[in-house]
Amino acid sequence: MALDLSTSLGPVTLPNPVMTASGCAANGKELARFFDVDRLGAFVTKTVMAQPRSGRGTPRMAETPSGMLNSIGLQGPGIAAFCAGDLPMLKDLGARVLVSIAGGTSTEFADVAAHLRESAAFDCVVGVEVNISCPNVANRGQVFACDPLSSAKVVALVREQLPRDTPVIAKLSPDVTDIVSIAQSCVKAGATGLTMINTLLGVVIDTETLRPALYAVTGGLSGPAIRPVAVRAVWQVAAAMREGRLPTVPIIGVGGVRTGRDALELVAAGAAAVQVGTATFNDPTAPVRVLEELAALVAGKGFTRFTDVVGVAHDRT
Amino acid sequence: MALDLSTSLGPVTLPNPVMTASGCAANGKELARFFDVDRLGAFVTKTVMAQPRSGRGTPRMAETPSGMLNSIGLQGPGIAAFCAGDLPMLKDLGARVLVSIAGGTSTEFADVAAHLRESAAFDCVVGVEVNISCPNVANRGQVFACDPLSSAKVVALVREQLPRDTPVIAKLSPDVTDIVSIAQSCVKAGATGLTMINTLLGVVIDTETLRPALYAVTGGLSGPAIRPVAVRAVWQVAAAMREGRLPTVPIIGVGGVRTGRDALELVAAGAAAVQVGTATFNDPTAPVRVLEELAALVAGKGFTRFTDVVGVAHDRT
Amino acid sequence: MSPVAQVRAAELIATRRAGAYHHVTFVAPGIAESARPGQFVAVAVGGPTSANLLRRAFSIHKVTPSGTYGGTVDLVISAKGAGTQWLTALRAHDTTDIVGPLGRPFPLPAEAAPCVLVGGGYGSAPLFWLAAALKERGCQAHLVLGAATESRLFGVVDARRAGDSVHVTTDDGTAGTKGTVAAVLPAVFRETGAVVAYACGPMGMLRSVTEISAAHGAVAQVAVEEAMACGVGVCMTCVIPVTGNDGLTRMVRSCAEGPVFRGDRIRWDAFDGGRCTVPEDAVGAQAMRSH
Amino acid sequence: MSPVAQVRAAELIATRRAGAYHHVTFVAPGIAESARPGQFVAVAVGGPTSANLLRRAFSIHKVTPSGTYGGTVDLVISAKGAGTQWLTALRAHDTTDIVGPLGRPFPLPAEAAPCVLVGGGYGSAPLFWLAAALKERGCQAHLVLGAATESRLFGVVDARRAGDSVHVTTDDGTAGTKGTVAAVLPAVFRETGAVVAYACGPMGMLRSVTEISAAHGAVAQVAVEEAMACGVGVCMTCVIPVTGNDGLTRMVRSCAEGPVFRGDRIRWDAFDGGRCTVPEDAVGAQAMRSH
Ligand SMILES: Cc1cc2nc3c(=O)[nH]c(=O)nc-3n(C[C@H](O)[C@H](O)[C@H](O)COP(=O)(O)OP(=O)(O)OC[C@H]3O[C@@H](n4cnc5c(N)ncnc54)[C@H](O)[C@@H]3O)c2cc1C
Ligand SMILES: Cc1cc2nc3c(=O)[nH]c(=O)nc-3n(C[C@H](O)[C@H](O)[C@H](O)COP(=O)(O)OP(=O)(O)OC[C@H]3O[C@@H](n4cnc5c(N)ncnc54)[C@H](O)[C@@H]3O)c2cc1C
Ligand SMILES: Cc1cc2nc3c(=O)[nH]c(=O)nc-3n(C[C@H](O)[C@H](O)[C@H](O)COP(=O)(O)O)c2cc1C
Ligand SMILES: Cc1cc2nc3c(=O)[nH]c(=O)nc-3n(C[C@H](O)[C@H](O)[C@H](O)COP(=O)(O)O)c2cc1C
Ligand code: FES
Ligand code: FES
Repeated sequence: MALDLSTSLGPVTLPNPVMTASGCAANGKELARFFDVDRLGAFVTKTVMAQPRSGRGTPRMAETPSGMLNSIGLQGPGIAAFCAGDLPMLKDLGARVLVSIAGGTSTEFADVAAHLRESAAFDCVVGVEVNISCPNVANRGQVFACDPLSSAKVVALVREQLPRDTPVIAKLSPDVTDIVSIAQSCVKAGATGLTMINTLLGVVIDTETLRPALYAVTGGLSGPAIRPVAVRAVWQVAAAMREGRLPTVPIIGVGGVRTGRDALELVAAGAAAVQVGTATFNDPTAPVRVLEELAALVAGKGFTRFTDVVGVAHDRT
Repeated sequence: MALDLSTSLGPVTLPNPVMTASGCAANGKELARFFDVDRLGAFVTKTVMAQPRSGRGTPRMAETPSGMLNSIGLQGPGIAAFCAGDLPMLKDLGARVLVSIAGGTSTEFADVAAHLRESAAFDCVVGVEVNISCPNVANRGQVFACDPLSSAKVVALVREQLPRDTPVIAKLSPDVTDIVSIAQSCVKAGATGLTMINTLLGVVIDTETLRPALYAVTGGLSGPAIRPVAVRAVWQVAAAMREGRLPTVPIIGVGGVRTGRDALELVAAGAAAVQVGTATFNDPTAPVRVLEELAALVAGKGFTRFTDVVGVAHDRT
Repeated sequence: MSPVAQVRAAELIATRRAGAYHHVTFVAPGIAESARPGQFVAVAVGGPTSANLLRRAFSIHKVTPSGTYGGTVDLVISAKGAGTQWLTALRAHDTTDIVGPLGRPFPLPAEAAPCVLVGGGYGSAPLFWLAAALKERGCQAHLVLGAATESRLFGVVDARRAGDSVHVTTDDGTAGTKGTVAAVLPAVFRETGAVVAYACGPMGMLRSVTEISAAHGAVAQVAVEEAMACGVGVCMTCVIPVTGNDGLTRMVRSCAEGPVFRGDRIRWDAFDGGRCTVPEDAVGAQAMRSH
Repeated sequence: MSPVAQVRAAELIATRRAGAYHHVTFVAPGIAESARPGQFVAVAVGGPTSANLLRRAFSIHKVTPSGTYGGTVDLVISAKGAGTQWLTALRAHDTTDIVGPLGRPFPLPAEAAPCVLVGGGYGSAPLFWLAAALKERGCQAHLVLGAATESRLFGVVDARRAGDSVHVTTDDGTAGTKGTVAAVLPAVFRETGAVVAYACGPMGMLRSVTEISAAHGAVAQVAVEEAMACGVGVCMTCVIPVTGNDGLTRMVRSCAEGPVFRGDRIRWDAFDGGRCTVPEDAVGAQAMRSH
């Protein structure tokens, strides 16, 4: 029997649940050399802010066991150039685009969203991912996602700028004591979905020079190494939704997915969609390969609808 | 020139900086088949609580990329049997013992410490590691280490029970928004040192059965995969000490150390001693091998005192 | 505790298919000399760049304490996940790190007695060596080998040489009697008058061997296969509930106190669908309830 | 962007020592056919159980677009860390995943012109192939190979065949002129009248080639070696500050816009001790200051 792979991001339905992860796929044309990006459920763009950003000095990365540390510093063209160049190009490629945005202040987030809404190519946008794992200028550089109030404020302001039927998805950081409480305030403030997780804060020391390996000292840890943390975050928030502790909204799982099997872990834990990040550096076709492997696995277990697998592990403990 | 490997845990000086990690070395006789445990700076025992504990059901472990998830559930004999059997045996082996203790309430922590102090073999104890990454019965099972006040209370009560010259070392959890604030309250409450980090909370789903792989659902993630998080925690707290945001006390680094090079990362980030945990499962001689490799590396860089390398990366950013 | 060796660069000198399995031989001096049937080795997998940190446990199939290469150890490996796939893809002269011998061997009867040896799948690997040790003591060794299908039987030819009698069962009837070992065991007990049963294989089989042994007044010594993180007794992941001489049930390490246990001491009631619950009456179960 | 192939199971068909390096040949159809000198490949390391997730980048030493095995690609590898150690330990018939050709090749002069080709250590690997391409266009190719010591020179024998002239330097004087390539370059420019310099090697060398070229009125095309996480343009880790035609400096990806850049466009002032700071005047540097 054929498998129905479609999945819902609330107001929007996607043909399948696999996406790129922000910052791990650039903005389309690079990966288009390896596969047709319209095969993915959605294409998630590199986080864009108001102004062009140079990013940080180098080294910007260090390999770690089954993962890597990065400190790109949100290098990007700024929202104006993004709307003029990257977005129309993605539209031409037929991509369904989940646009990742950020700001140093909650107002900057809102400005970026407002600019995006006015873009001529806005019709290819299937949602906005609000990257609140971004330093908050007002709060000594602590990231928004570490504080329920700052997170809520950003989400509410972005929500106001966007059409009602545009999903607004808050992307959470795992570096918090209680991720459920952050999820709660984001949903309360109008988030129609949650992406979990962003990278974990890490440091690598270069043991030759005895200096931090990264120019920026700290960086974000990603890759298979962190997968159990991502699955845990999805598990906890999905469990809280099932217990009625927060409204049920779609969860997008991300963190360490390299194979269809890895994706299935996040799905069974409660993710309605899955993003493939660092694994793309290992295999540029990883996002579509994961999609194919996931579909085969789910079908092989006798399911006919992908959505029936979402969160299934909660019923089997 | 000979390298002076000695390091200080405050009131106590150890001949070298490498230790086992709690729960990764049992209580001595198993590893004594592979090396003389008195070669280590200290031997850290499996966390002991007041009563005997069966631990959790199985499966208790799942392998993960460059790491593993465990949920042993602090299986152990209870403090009375520990003092009657395990501790004298470690003393016979010539070990310098860092005893890891825990409780479900702050009073239980104090009772365990009091019992330990009365042990006939207490003279082999070089310190007490207070495992506050343990669920707090009074606080809906949230671990003590997630809350500065609960952490401080436990440390203060344990401190009271022990002789002034016994180091009291709080072992912190990385699963917090701000590890520096937890470190601050522990030191303020009387901790003479800090061990960082305990495991990260994780979940693995068994994709055959679509159930959580562990009987206990969640478990602790350890191994090389988490090393950048451990180095970051040590880095942040050491930096805060240098900035005078909390008093300077020795830090014991733990998390993902498999080689002398890995240990050096933690040391350069600020750790005065290093524990080897999960790597022992890969190589039962890992603790002494790491000691030898670390000594060779440090000497090879021209240092004559190990303590000169502690935190050196902060001066080289 | 018994002596154990670590061979950091154990060289693979032979690898060959044996039905669904790979039969591999490593040079492992220090292990070969002191090992006894029922013990196992813990093998590192993946080489220096490996993401698989944990060793894999394998029963020792046989040892050759000395010889051209120094002591060698033979293992029978079923390629399943990442680690066993890596091991079975090794070629001659490749090396890996092996620790052993680990765990407690099958206890041999103090006096000559008829014994039945039951192996499920690759679980038969240690039995031929055990049979030889039993026969040295004047015991009879009756072998019963079961598997899902013919290709998953191991050592049927060796069995004919090593056993005083041999029975084979397969779930699908592709070899021997159709069914599980339980289909032939009662008859074997009746015919041989066995007073000890040794078994190695999946949990369900071990339980059934224990029950059938009890029904025939025999003691079952079973080698369990629990997921192990360390294999050397330091991690507490490999525990199962076992009742001691004092009648109390404890969660004991199958790598150190086992892998061989008296079948009637194992709390089979605690196992269900790949999981094992701590029995309520186990030592220390009470303390788990509060936190 | 230019076409690129992924060969999931590229077979190693030859591996041999070349001084301090390993010269390896992989069957990589699809890569061999479209590659040009200066491009590189990104090679997966460690096999299926690998903890090393990131591909390693290597300049293409030469390609044989067809032949007994289909297209092959040759690389010259210095065994340094985990990944290169794994690669250089591969044996015939082992496979790994290779993506390429990546990056922009050395631009060839529109008209015949004398050129100097400078390689540091394994940096000479792509130069012989480049020399051949230049000579096809009627250009002269004068080679300068430098290294710390003799064993770290690559291809001196090939150079004699490929180059119109060859100079060798070593820091310790074990071969050729004692010193760096800077010791001989001015004379080479003077003698050959070269108008283009091509260089591949460590950053310090590339900078020095750029400066000496400028002093002799020549354009330097240099292939940089920045740490790369993806090699295909999606991660933004491999950036360096480069000044564009508009006079503005941007942090550009050396895997996609490079690895070959005009030397005089690179902001050498930003590099120091293995790190590179974003120049204050770079596009978007301002926005980094607030957050
Ligand atoms: C005492 C003992 C003796 C054994 N003897 C044999 C033998 O002779 N031949 C043979 O083929 N296998 C034997 N096994 C099982 C063998 O250890 C597992 O099949 C193997 O560890 C699976 O590794 P993997 O890399 O293929 O699977 P993965 O799924 O990658 O393993 C992941 C993790 O789970 C553990 N694990 C998974 N399955 C098992 C299992 N069934 N038993 C124990 N740990 C497991 C692994 O050790 C590893 O840590 C024995 C196990 C034990 C405990
Ligand atoms: C365009 C390009 C061409 C290259 N050509 C060659 C060549 O022909 N021959 C050769 O021997 N080497 C070449 N290198 C360098 C080679 O990529 C590194 O030596 C190699 O990646 C180191 O991997 P490792 O596993 O040995 O080291 P590790 O220290 O384990 O590497 C860790 C991580 O850092 C990265 N890294 C470390 N050193 C370098 C470096 N010098 N350059 C780029 N990334 C690095 C690795 O890719 C990996 O992601 C080239 C690099 C680039 C960017
Ligand atoms: C190089 C790199 C750049 C990233 N940039 C962004 C970004 O711009 N915005 C964002 O929300 N997440 C960013 N991330 C985080 C990923 O989107 C993802 O949340 C994280 O890496 C975990 O997934 P993974 O393990 O599959 O990579 C980046 C990750 C990496 C490795
Ligand atoms: C199987 C296992 C059991 C553990 N038990 C304890 C424990 O009883 N008490 C404790 O403080 N930490 C315990 N830990 C955590 C380790 O001491 C250590 O903090 C952590 O594993 C990180 O170090 P590693 O990566 O070197 O293992 C345990 C870890 C493992 C893997
Ligand atoms: S496997 Fe670690 S204690 Fe048994
Ligand atoms: S290496 Fe990833 S963008 Fe260049």
